Amino acid sequence: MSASFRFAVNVTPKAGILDPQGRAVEQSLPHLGVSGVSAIRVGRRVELTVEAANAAAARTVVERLAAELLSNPLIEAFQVEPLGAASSVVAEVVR
Amino acid sequence: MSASFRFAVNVTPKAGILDPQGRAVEQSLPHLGVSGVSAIRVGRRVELTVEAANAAAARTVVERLAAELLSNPLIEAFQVEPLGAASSVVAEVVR
Amino acid sequence: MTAVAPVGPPARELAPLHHRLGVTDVELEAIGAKLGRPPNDLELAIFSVMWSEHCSYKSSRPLLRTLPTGGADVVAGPGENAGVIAIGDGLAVAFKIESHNHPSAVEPYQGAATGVGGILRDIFTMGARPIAVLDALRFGDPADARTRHLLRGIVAGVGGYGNCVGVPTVGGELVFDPSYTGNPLVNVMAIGLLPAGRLTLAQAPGPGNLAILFGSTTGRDGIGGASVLASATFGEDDPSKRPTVQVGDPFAEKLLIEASLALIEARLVEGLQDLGAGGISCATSETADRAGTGILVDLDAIPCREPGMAPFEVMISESQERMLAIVRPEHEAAVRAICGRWNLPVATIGRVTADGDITIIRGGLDADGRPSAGSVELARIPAAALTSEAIVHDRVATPPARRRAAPAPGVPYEPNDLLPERGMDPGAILLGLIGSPNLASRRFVFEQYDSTVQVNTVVGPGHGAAVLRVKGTSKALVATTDGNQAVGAIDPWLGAALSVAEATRNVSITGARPLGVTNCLNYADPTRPEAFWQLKEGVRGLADACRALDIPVTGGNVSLYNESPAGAIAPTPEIGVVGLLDDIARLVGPEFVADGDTIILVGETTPGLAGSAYAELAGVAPEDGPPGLDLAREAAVQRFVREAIGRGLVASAQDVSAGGLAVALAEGAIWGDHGARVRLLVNGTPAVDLFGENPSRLVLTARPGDAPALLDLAHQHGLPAGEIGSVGGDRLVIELGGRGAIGDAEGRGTLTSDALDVTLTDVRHAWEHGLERALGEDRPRAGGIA
Amino acid sequence: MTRIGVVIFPGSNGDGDALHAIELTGAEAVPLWHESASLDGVAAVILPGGFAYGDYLRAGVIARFSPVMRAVAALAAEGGLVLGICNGFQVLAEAGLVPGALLRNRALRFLGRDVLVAPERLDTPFTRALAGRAPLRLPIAHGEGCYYADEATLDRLERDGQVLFRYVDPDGGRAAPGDERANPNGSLRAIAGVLNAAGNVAGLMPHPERAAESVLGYDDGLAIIRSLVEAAAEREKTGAPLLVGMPG
Ligand SMILES: Nc1ncnc2c1ncn2[C@@H]1O[C@H](COP(=O)(O)OP(=O)(O)O)[C@@H](O)[C@H]1O
Ligand SMILES: [Mg+2]
Repeated sequence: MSASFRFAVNVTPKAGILDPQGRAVEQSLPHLGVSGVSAIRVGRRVELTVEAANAAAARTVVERLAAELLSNPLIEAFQVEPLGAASSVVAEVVR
Repeated sequence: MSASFRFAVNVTPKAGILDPQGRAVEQSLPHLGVSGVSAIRVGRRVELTVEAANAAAARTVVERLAAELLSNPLIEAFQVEPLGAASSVVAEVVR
Repeated sequence: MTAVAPVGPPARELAPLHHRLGVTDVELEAIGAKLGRPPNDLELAIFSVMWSEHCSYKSSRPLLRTLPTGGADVVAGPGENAGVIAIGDGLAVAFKIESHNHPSAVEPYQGAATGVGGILRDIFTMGARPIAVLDALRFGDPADARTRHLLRGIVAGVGGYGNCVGVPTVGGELVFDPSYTGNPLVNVMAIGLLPAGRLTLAQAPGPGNLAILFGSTTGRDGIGGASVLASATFGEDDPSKRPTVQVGDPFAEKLLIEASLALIEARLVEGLQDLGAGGISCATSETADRAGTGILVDLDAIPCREPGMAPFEVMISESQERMLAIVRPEHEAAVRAICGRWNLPVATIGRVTADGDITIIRGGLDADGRPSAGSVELARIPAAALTSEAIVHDRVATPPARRRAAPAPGVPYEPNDLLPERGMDPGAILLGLIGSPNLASRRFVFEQYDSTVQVNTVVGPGHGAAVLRVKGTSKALVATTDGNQAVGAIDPWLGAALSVAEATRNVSITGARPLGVTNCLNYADPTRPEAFWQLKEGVRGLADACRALDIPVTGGNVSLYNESPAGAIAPTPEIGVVGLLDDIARLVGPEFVADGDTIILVGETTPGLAGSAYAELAGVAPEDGPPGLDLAREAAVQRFVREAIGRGLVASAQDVSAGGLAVALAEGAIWGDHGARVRLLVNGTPAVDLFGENPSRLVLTARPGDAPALLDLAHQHGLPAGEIGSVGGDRLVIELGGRGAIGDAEGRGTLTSDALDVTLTDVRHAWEHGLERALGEDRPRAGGIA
Repeated sequence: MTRIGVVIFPGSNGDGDALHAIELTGAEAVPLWHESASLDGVAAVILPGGFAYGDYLRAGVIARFSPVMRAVAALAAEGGLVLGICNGFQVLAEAGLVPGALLRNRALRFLGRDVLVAPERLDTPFTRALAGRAPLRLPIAHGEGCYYADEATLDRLERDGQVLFRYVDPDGGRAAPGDERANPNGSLRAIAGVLNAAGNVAGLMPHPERAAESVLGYDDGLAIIRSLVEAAAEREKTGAPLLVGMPG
């Protein structure tokens, strides 16, 4: 028997790595009349559904994907976030 | 008096919008020997620090940035996630 | 098998469904007449898309019939996905231009990206491998934040798609004009090359053959792109669930190109059609109608991206990166294998039939390709009713009340004291002009494009027409796009004719022979008599110019309703031309080549500054008009320059166009890194001689020893021509002599300077930085990352 | 005739150009399909430019998992020659076959233009035919070409002679930090190409295969391809693993 688990993997540039996107956003803030916003880092968020026997098994798959595919350890850090089955945005079927 | 609040903005392709990245990642999984993973959606994650009088005021700023600058409302949905000051991965300040 | 079933619950709104779908009462009646009964809702939805302006050309079709389309080498002309012309060596070139104006106004990146994707499909559908893209872009004021946002997104979108699929973007246009505020124009031209015998047509012959859909799956995106369906609430669905924006997937397109060409190469398809506006409805009805057949479509067989899509959604979805192939049953396995190799979803969605109808069922086909027992017929429409026999409207054309006629060529000019150049330093005007957003270097834009992939680019974007060598031959293709909204706004006939003259001239001055014209007719709301008059005049100008220059129109596209709350666009027929240079070793460029070369001006300077870049910068006298165009003269100029280049008499060749003679000389100097010293005899006003844009003029340079022969040849062609100076030094100096320059003007107490004198460094600086400065890209910029 | 392979990933678009350039050197060009586990006995492999798998997620990352990459890694391990150009460089970096990573261009825009580069060494299989040619004019066409490695790695690369090419200014000097004209993607230490530690695998952001015919306006790049072909032919003749002597 198996069940579906939904996760997000958040990938962010590592400390010290140049983040030109973050800087570009920061530079555009004055044009928007926004102040007091800083330390902007732009990364990736990947949401996915895993079919597995249990939550722990599912998480193992996600951790592996995150480490090997979704992030590059030289430049990026990642963090896995369980979303539960309820997430509606993602329940569509993609063939 | 003001304080610092850290947030993440998670931006994902809207339901029904084609997500070519998610599809390509999904197609590559067999090469990794991974199965049982589906409904992959690839989005953006932006982390930022806001200086504001209180958490509610800070959130207002983030919501506005998310809607006007960080996402494209025609094709993307966003969600604001308070990170608090404790979040370690994101607490770095890179200028 | 049951009878036609109603689709969806009855509408709740008061307005009848057909109105909400943008179908008029007259059109509804015509639909009923075609069907012999009232349409059901699904049929009505299909008609609404297929009878939209975009798919049916219901306003423009009678006009397009007046265009000259014949030519000895034309292999395919209008009516096919792209024009095709034989170029010898067993090869043919396919090319077409298309607009994506409205989608780009809504979502600039994706709108432009999917525009590139769409025009590329038109090319490889014919069996041609796409080898180049040109993008003609038009915007409002570059200082405007909205313009900058649109430009940034559109340029990134063109690049994002073209770069990824590996087709170089080698040319195009970038024009700023207030009339495009709120309604930018994104016209993209694509060129492909095919072995002459491999031409593939978009047809569905052979009842019993399979209709196979391959490429991306069908989603809810883009529904409404071809009609007002998006804004109409249709049936019970929540329309907000249907994104009107289509997202392009250039990676999928790249796979689609390779798979489609592999299918054609293996001779596995009887016909091939890309899916664009109108989606499956359009692809099935057009291919069937062309072959005089019908197609039976099983909705259940169509791979959908989302569950629960309504039949109308599936039938009119404009999901990108899809193709329809017509395949003999015995080839099905081989077709599936090729699609599988490229990892593309593939599905047999129906059969070609002999009944001439597009029939849509649900419930599957049996082994013989007939509807299975228990299947339901949802719609049945004669294919011809959707395409070749679609409704045509007889629109009313009325010229605007006050309209100034263009002066005829050769009309004597009266010097006009109201012209504002009096008292200005012409050198400063030149720097202003050449650094202006419409004339400055476009490098900021084209650097975002891959212009060298495929290793054919001999001349990429930046200096005149693009030149692509044809591998395995000594030949080259030369391509350009041109439009002229400034004159078109004053005289739409002249604007169109000038655009054809300039585009073909830009090809001829490389030494190449123009092969054919493709055109994108960007106009306003055709139900307004004045806008329809502009369209009618534009098509007349296009036809007249093509006839005079003896060049066929091989295809094009019509984009109407280009209006925004800020107003209608200036009429903008965008002209794309492809030419053939037989010997690439004979290619001539616009840049000055060597110190000491003689500079020759061919043609005659005539008055009329209205519509010029100078007029935009300096203003223009109210009674002035645009310059005249003598098409016979234009043809002679082009014949002459091709012959001169063919004889090896020309070192560099540039035409006089935007910015006039001074800008043409400055460009030759900047690009060649050689200055020049020129002396002009001014008869009327210096502004006309320096900055006037009257057509049919060339600036040629030649080795001093070749100059006499070149002048002789010009005279043999009946063309005025004379030496005006020589190449050399590190300045551009244009001395002004004659009555108009000093005598009369000084006599009247004005301060006209008697020479234009600028350093090459200054003029190059102005040219190189003007665009970035105008767009604010020389500073940290505003704008998101979305 | 020496056979040089060019890998075709889904989304590669420089494969044809690389095959064409190899043919210009007189060698035999062999297309290699990404799903193939064998390299068909070729003497050297080029990973071409393009957008393998659309460059979705991160440039080069998905392609790295293709079956053919196992064979490429095996060839590299036994001293065979591998050259990654542009997207091919990104694939090699993602696969860990060359050091470092390629980040988005600092301007956050795709950039297609000509650059000047100079080889740091002329004694490698990729630069041996370049004597007297520096600086070379080559086109770039990429959105993610900013070479990155941490400081310690950069120091080590310089010490061990693993920097293959650098962006240079018109005078031939290394592009100064912040000189966007000379070093358009903002690569650290102006690095345009690197070698692996053994010296038999190279990654290069500019496109030598597009600068291989005078009719297109330049041919400096052909000398890089010719270097590879000559070195591969030599290796075939001697049968020995070709490892250049790295200094230090
Ligand atoms: N302005 C025009 N001049 C000549 N032919 C045109 C023009 N506009 C459209 N056509 C022709 O009409 C046919 C239909 O055009 P279009 O709907 O844009 O084709 P597609 O569906 O392949 O994109 C094409 O063959 C096209 O070349
Ligand atoms: Mg088409």
